[in-house]
Amino acid sequence: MITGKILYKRPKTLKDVNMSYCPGCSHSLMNKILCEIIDEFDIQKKTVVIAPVGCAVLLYDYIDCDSVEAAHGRAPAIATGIKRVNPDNIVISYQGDGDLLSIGMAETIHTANRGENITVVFMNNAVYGMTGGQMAPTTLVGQITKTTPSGRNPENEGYPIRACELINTLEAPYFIARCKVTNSKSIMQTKKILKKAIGYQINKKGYSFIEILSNCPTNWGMKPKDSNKWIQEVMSKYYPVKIFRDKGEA
Amino acid sequence: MITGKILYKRPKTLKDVNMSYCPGCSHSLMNKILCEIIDEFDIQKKTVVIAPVGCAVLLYDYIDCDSVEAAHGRAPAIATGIKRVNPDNIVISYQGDGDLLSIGMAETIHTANRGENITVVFMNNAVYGMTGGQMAPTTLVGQITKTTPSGRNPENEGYPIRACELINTLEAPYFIARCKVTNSKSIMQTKKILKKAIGYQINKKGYSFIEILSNCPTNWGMKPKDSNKWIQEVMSKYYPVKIFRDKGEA
Amino acid sequence: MTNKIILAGFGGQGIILSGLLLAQAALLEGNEVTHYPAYGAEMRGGTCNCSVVISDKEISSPIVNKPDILLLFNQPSKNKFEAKCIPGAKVLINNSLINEQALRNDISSFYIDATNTANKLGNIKIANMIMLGALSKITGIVKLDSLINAMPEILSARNKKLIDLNVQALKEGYGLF
Amino acid sequence: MTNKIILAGFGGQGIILSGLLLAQAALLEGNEVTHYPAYGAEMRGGTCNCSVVISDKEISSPIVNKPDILLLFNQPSKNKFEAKCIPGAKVLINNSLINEQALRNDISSFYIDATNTANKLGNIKIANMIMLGALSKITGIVKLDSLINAMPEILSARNKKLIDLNVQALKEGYGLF
Amino acid sequence: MNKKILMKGNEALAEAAIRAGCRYYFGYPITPQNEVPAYMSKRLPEVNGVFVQAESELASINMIFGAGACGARCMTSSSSPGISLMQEGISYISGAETPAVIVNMMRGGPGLGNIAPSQGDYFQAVKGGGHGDYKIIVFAPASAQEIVNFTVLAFDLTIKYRIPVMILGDGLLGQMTEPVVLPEMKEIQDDINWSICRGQDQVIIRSLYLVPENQLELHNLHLQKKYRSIEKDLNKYYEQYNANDCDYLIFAYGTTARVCKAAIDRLQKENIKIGLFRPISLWPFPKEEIISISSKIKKAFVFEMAQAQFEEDIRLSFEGKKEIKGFYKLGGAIFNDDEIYELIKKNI
Amino acid sequence: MNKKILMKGNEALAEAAIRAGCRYYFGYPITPQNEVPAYMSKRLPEVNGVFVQAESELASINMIFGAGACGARCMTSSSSPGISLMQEGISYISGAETPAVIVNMMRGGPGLGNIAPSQGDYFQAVKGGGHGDYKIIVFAPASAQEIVNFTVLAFDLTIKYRIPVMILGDGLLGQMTEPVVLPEMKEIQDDINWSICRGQDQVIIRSLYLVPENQLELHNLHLQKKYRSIEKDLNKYYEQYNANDCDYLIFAYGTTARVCKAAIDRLQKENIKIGLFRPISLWPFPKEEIISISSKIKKAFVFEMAQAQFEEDIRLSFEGKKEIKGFYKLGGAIFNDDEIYELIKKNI
Amino acid sequence: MNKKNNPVINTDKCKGCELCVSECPVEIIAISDEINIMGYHPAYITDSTKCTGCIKCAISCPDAVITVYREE
Amino acid sequence: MNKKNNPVINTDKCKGCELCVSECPVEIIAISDEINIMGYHPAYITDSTKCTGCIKCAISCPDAVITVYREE
Ligand SMILES: Cc1ncc(C[n+]2csc(CCOP(=O)(O)OP(=O)(O)O)c2C)c(N)n1
Ligand SMILES: Cc1ncc(C[n+]2csc(CCOP(=O)(O)OP(=O)(O)O)c2C)c(N)n1
Ligand code: SF4
Ligand code: SF4
Ligand code: SF4
Ligand code: SF4
Ligand code: SF4
Ligand code: SF4
Ligand SMILES: [Mg+2]
Ligand SMILES: [Mg+2]
Repeated sequence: MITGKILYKRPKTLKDVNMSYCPGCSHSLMNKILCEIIDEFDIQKKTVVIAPVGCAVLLYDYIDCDSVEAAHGRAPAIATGIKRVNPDNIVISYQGDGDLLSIGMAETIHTANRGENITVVFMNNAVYGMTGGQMAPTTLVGQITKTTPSGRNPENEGYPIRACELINTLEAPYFIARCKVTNSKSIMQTKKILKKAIGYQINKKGYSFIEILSNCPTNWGMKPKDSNKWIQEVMSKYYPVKIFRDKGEA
Repeated sequence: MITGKILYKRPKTLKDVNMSYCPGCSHSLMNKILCEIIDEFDIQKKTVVIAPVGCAVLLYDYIDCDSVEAAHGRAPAIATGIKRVNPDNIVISYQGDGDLLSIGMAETIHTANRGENITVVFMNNAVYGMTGGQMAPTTLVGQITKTTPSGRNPENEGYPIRACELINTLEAPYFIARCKVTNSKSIMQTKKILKKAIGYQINKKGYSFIEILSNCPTNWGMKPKDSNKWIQEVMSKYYPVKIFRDKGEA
Repeated sequence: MTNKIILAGFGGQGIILSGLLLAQAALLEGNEVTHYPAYGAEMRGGTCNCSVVISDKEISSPIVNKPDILLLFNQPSKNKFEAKCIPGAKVLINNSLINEQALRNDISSFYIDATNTANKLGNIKIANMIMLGALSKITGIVKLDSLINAMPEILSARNKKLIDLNVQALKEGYGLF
Repeated sequence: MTNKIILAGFGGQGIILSGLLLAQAALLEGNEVTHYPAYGAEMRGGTCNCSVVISDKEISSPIVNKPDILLLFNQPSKNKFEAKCIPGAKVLINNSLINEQALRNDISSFYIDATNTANKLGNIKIANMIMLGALSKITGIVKLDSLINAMPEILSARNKKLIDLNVQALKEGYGLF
Repeated sequence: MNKKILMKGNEALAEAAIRAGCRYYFGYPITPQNEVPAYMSKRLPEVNGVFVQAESELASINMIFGAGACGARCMTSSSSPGISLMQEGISYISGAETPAVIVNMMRGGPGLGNIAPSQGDYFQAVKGGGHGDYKIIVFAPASAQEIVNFTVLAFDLTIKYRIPVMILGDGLLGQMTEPVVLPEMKEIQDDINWSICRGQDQVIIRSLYLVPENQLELHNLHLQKKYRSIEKDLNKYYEQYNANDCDYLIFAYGTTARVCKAAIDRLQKENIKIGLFRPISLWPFPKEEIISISSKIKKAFVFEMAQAQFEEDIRLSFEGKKEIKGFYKLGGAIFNDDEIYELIKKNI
Repeated sequence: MNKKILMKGNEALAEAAIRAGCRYYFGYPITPQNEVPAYMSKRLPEVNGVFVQAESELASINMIFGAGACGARCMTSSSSPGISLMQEGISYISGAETPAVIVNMMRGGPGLGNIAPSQGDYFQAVKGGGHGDYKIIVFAPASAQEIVNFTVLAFDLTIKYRIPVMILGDGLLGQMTEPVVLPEMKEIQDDINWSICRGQDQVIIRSLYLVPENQLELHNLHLQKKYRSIEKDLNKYYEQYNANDCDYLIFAYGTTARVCKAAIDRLQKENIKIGLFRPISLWPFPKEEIISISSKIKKAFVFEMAQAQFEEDIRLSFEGKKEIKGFYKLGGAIFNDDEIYELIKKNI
Repeated sequence: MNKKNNPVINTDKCKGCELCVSECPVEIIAISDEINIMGYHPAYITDSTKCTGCIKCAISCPDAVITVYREE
Repeated sequence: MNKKNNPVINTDKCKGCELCVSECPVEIIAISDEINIMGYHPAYITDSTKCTGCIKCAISCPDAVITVYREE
C-alpha cells in the first residue's frame, strides 16, 4: 500500500465510479472540478446539481449531491423552482450548448434576467455531443457536423452565438466569465473562477454564468490533446476567455 | 362631396374597417404606417404579415395582405418557414413584448441569429395588453401591473430587458433600431426607419429589428396623450431611441 | 322563484360591476346567485354584458339565454337583446343613449335617463347605479337597502371613496320611479 | 432457412459496420435480411452489438434473442451473450481479447486471433473483417465473394480507400480456417 | 361555519390553493384564467409565499417541477394552448414523481380558437397529451364551491401520491361568480422524505432509466401499480342527480352537467324519468359505478362541449350494453337548457 | 422496377420524403431519429431544397406551419419528448388547415425515459395530445418498405386534405436496416390555391375565430365534416395475417405486430388457429373491419409496447362482444416471439 | 400659396383619442360633446379656414380617420 | 526538499486520453500497449523517482484516476 501525504486525490463528492464520458472529455474534468469546489466549501449536503439533457445527463451518478434531472433546456427553470423554495441551498445548473443556448434560450435569458441566485456552468463544446455531433448554436463557421456536412454556413445557419456577451446585456447577473480547461494551468484558473461564483451564491450575491470552452473529442473526430489544442488555437479566438462582469470586484 | 388634391389619406392597404384597438393605441398607428410603406413600395400582393398573439392578433383584419396567425411567440419561426419557401415575398413579423421577448425569446434570438431576411416590428408597450395588463419583460422597475401589484421589483422579477441591445450582440442582423411614435415628428422618423428596413428586405440584405416604444393607454390607466408623454419622459430614458446597427450605412 | 337577468352595454359603463352588486345584494337577502360576464374577445372596446341569475334554490345553469329582466345601457345592446327576452319581461332602457322605440309589445319597457342623470350628479360612470336603483324600485328583485349594504363588498378594493356617490346614484335611480 | 446472428464487442470495433456488410452480402445472394443495432445509451463507450437476421422468407422479428450464430469481439460480450445462444450455435470468438474457456459444451466455438492478425496487417480496426471472413468459411452463410462485392455499398461514402485493406482482411480471415 | 362570500371561480381557486398550503405559484397569463396569477401575485407575498410570473408555460411547468422536487405544495395554471405547451413537462413530472397542481380553464380550440368555455381538452387531460404511459388525477368541478373543495383535495393528493393533479375547469367556471364557503387555513405537515434539499444522503429526482428491461420497465410497472391503487382509492367522486329509477340517464361533467340539470328539471315535470350521472374525477373514471348503473336504464345520453371525447369513456364503460346517444358543442359554444330539453325530447 | 437496396428506416424515410416532393425540412436532433436530419442536411441541398436545424421542436413545428401555409410539401421529425413539445403547434396547424408531415420515432417514456423502441405515444397521436377537437392522420408502418410507402402517401394526403399526417414509428423501425425499393422522384403539381404568397387577393391562415356560435363552432363543424370524409376515404389500411377462419386473433401494430407474426407461425404449426389483424392507419382506425371480424372469433389478444392504449380502440370497436386480453411492454422493453408464444399458449 | 386646405375627420370612426388635437399647430381641432355610434366623443374641426395643410393631425391619427384635402 | 513523490494511476479506470502525458514537466508518463478492462490503453509512470509532485498530471486528468503522494 502506498502511503504518505496526499498531494492530490479524487474529491470526496465525486463518486468512486467510472464516468461514462468519452476519454479526455471536458465533462469529466468539470464534474471533477465541481466536486473539488463542493468539498472545499463543504457544501455537499446542501448542493443541488441540475443535470441537463446532454452528455452530462448522468451527472448525479458521478456527483454525490441532491439532483434533479431537467427536461432538455429547462434546467434554469427547475433551478428557479428549487431556489425559490429553498434559498439556502446551493443550486448549480450544468448545461451544454444545445441545452442552454438552443432549446433553452428563453429559460437561460430569463433566469439570468431575474438574477436568480444560482450558478450556471455552461459547457460549450460547439456541438451536440450526446446525439452524435449535430450543429450547436456555438458551432464555428465552417465547422463540419452531422447536420452541417459542408461546414456551418452563416448564410443558412447564422453565426455562432456568444453566450457571455448576450447575457452581459442584462442588468441582473452578478458574475459572468468565460474559461477554458485545456491544460493544468487554465484548469486551475477556471476552478478559481467557478469557486468564486459559487462563493457568491453562498453569500447570496446573485446569478453567475460561467462558460467553459469544452472539447468533444469524439464528435470532433480528434484526439483529446488535439481537441484542447483546437480550443486554444481556434475556438478561443472566437470566444475570448475573460471575465465579462464581476460585481463583487466593481 | 369634398374634392381637391389629397394631402393625406388612409393608405390603400389599410382596410376600410374599424380597428378594434383602444383609442389612441400605438398598434393602430403602426398598422397604418405599415400600410403606408407597403403602398409606397407597391408590395401589397407580395407581403405577408405574421399576426402575433397579443392585441394585434387581428392584424389581418386591418392590413390587406396575405397573413398567417402565429402561435404565441412563434411568429419568427413561422416567418422563417415562409421566407425559406418564398424568398421573394416580403415577410413581416409584428409582435408585442410578451410575445417577442417572453415566450418567444428563443425564436426571436435564433431567427435574428440566422439573419433571416425578414423585418421584425417589435411593439414594446411594457405590458401584456391583450390579457389585461400583466407584467411584460419590458415593464419598467416600479411599474404597477396586474401581476406586479406593488410595482416591478427587480429582486423578484428582474430588470426590464432591452431587446435591441440583446440582439445587437449577434452577428447576423443587418439593421437594428429603436423608435417611438409619440407625435407626428417621431412618427415620420419611425416611418422612415421602418421603410428603410423593408427596403433592405426587398433588396435581400437580411434581418431587421425595429422596436417601437408603444403605449397601452388602457392598461397603463392613462389618456392616450399622457401615455405618449410617459413614453417620452420615462420609457425612452430606459430604452434609448436610436439606430443600433445599420450595415447598409457602414 | 328564479330571475334571469342580463345587463348589457359598452365596455366602460360598469356593466360587470353592477351585475356583481346586484348578485351580492341578492346573496345578502339569502338567495342563491350566479354572475357570469360575457368576457368576449381578449381586448377592450365593443359591447359588454353579463348574466345574473337569482333564485331561491340551487342554480343549475348560470347562462341566461332568455332573460326575464333586461338592463340595456346602449343602442347595440338593445338591438341584440330585446328580441331574446321572454314575453312579459321587464326591460330597463338607458334612454340617454338609446332611442325609445320598443320593438316588441309583449314586454314592459321602462325608460331611465341614466347617463344624463349621472352626468348631472357629476360622474357619467355612475349611470349603472342609477339603473340598478331603478331596477330595485321597478322589480323589487332586491331591496334598495340590500344594494347599499352590498356596496362595500364589491367596491372594497377599488374605489371606496366613490361609495357615497354610488349610493347617491342608487337612490336617485330608485327615486326616478 | 433463417439465421439469427448477433455481433458484439466494444464501441469502435466496427461491429455495426460488419453487421451491415454481412446483411448486404446476404441480400446480394437473394435473401431477406434485417440489421438492428442495439444503439444503447445516447453516448459513446461501453458495449455495442447488433442483430442480423438472414432468411429465405419474409422476416417477421428483427430482434434476436436466441442467436444461432454469435460473433464475439471482446470479453464482456462473451459474458453477456454466450449463455443466450441456442444449443448447436456457432460461436466465433476473437481470442486476441477473450480468454478461450467456453462455458457451454453444447455449442461449437471457433477461436480467431482477429485483433492480433489485424494489427499485423497494419490496422487494428479491421479485426471485424477478419471475423467476417472466418464466418464465411466456417458457416457458409454468405460467400466470401458476396462479402467482397458488398463492400462498396457499405463503405462507399466512408473510407473507400480502405476497401482494399478490408478485402485483404476478409480473405485473411477466410484463410484462417 | 365560515360565511358565504361571492367569488369568481378563478379567485376562489387561488384562495383555496393558499388555504390548502400552496406557497409557490409559477404561471403565465392567459385568458380565461388571468385572475389566478393576478390574485396570487397579491396574496402570496402576504403569506410569505412566492409568486413568479414565468417567461412561458414551458418555464412554469418546469419551475413547479423544481419546486415539487423540494416537496413543496406548488401550482401553475393556464388554459388550453398553454397546457399543450406543458405536455412534455407533465410527462417528466409524472416520470419523476413530484407533486404538482395544474389548473386548466379550458377554452375553445383547436389552435388559438377563442376564449369561450370548452371541454375540448378532455382527451389531453385524461388519456395523456404527453409522451409515454402516465396518468394524472383530473378533477372536473362544476361550481365555485367545488372548485374550492377539489383544489384543497388536489394538494393533499398530489403530495400523497406524488402525481400531478389537474383541476379541469373551463372559461365559464373560471369567470363565473358564485357564493362559496372557504375552508380555514391549513396547517401543513407533509411527509416528504423522498425530496431534495433535506441535507441527507443523495436524492435524485429523475425520469431517465437508460436500460429498458431492468430499469425503465420496472419504473413503469411501479407507476402502473401506483395508478391501479389510486384508481381503487379514488372511486367515489361523482354526483347523481335524480339518477335512481330512471329510464334515461344523461352523462355530462363540469359546466355542461349544470346546464343538463336545468333541462332535467323540466323533463321530469313532464314525467319523463331522466337523471344525470356526473363524474367529478375524470381520472380515475368512476367506471364501476357507471357499469352498474348502465344495466338499470334504457338509454343514455352524453352531452359535452367537445366531439365525443368524454363519450368514449362512457362507451368503454358501457361496452355496448345500452344505446348511447351523444351531443356535442364545439368551439366554445355552450349548450343551453332549452336545447338540451329539445334534444332529449326528440331522442327518447 | 427499382432495385432493392439496404437502408436504415430513418434514411429510407428521408429519401422517400424527398422523392415524394418534400423540399423543406425543419427539425431538431433527438435519438432515435437523428439519421433523418443528418440525411436531409446532406440531401436537400442537392435537390434545391431547404434544410434548417431549428432551435427546438417548438420552432420546428412552427417553421413547418409557415412552410405549409405556402402550400409546400414540408416535414419535421422527432421522437417522443420532442413531439410533446409540438402539441400546441399541431393543434394550431390542425385549426389553420395547412399541410405538415410529422414523424415520431417513439422511445421509452414517460419523461426522458430512454431511447429504446416504444409505443407509448399512441394516445397522444391518435386522440390528440394538443388542445381542442382535432384529428391527424396517423400511419404506423412495420417495415422499412412500409415506411417508404406511407411516407410518400403522407405527403399526398397532407396536401389533399390539409391535415397533419404523422408517421408513427419507433426506435426499432428507425434504426433497423432492411432492403427497400424506392419510388421514382415524383413530379409535383399541387393544387394549393388556398395558400399564401400567390400574389392574389388576401389569404389568411388562422385558427382564431373569436365568436363561438357563428365562427369557431362553424369552423369546428367544418373540420369534423372533413374528418368524417377522411374516415370514409381511408378505411383500407390494415394487414391481415392468417386472419381468415381463426379462433383467436391478435391485434397489434408496428414493430409489435412483426414480432407477433413470428409467434403465430409457431402456433399455427401446432394447429392453433390464430391470426393477426394489424391496423396500419391508426386514425382513421379500421373500425368497421374490426367489428366485422370480431364476430368470427372466440377471443382476441392485444399486444402493444404501452399500457392498454391501442387496446382501448380495439375495445371501442368490440363493444364487449368478445373477450379481449391485453399484454403490454413498458418503458422501451420489446416483446420477443418466445414470450408472445408462451403468453398465447397460456391464455387460450 | 393661399389655397384653401380642408381637413376632414370621419366622425363615425373617430375614437376620440385626442392625439390629433395637440398636434395641430393652429389649434383648430376639438373634441365634441356628442357621442358617436361607437360610444366615443369624436374630434371635429373648429375652423377649417385656418388649416395650413401640414397634415400633422392626419399623421398622428392612429385610426387613419383624418383626410386632408387641398383646394385645386 | 528531497522527499520522494509518488504519482499513482488507477490503471483499471484510466481511459488512455493521454492528457496527463503532455502535462508532466519531467516526461515520466507514457501510454501502455496493454488494453485494460474497459478496452483502453492506460497511462503509466515510467520513472516515479523523477516526479516533482507538481500534480499537474492529476489536475488535468479528467477522470480523476491519478493520486499523487509525497513520502513523509
Ligand atoms: C425535447 C428534446 N429534444 C431533443 C432531445 C435530444 N437531445 C438529447 S441531448 C441533446 C443535445 C445535447 O447537446 P448539448 O446540450 O450541447 O450537450 P453535450 O451533449 O454536447 O454536452 C439533444 C438535442 C431531447 N432529449 N429532448
Ligand atoms: C401559449 C399561450 N400563452 C398565453 C397566451 C395568452 N396571451 C395572449 S396575448 C398575451 C400577451 C400579449 O402581450 P404582448 O405580446 O405584449 O402584446 P400586446 O397585447 O401588449 O400588444 C398572452 C400572454 C396565449 N394565447 N397562448
Ligand atoms: S460525445 Fe463528446 S461531449 Fe459527449 S462525452 Fe463524448 S467527448 Fe464528451
Ligand atoms: S389593451 Fe393596450 S395595447 Fe391593447 S389595444 Fe388597448 S391600448 Fe392597445
Ligand atoms: S392639417 Fe395641420 S393645420 Fe390642418 S387641421 Fe391638421 S394639423 Fe391642423
Ligand atoms: S387622432 Fe383620430 S381617432 Fe384620435 S381623436 Fe383625432 S381623429 Fe379621432
Ligand atoms: S506530479 Fe508532476 S512530475 Fe509527477 S508525474 Fe505528475 S505531472 Fe509528472
Ligand atoms: S489523464 Fe487520466 S484518464 Fe487520461 S490517460 Fe492520464 S491517467 Fe488516464
Ligand atoms: Mg454541446
Ligand atoms: Mg405588450
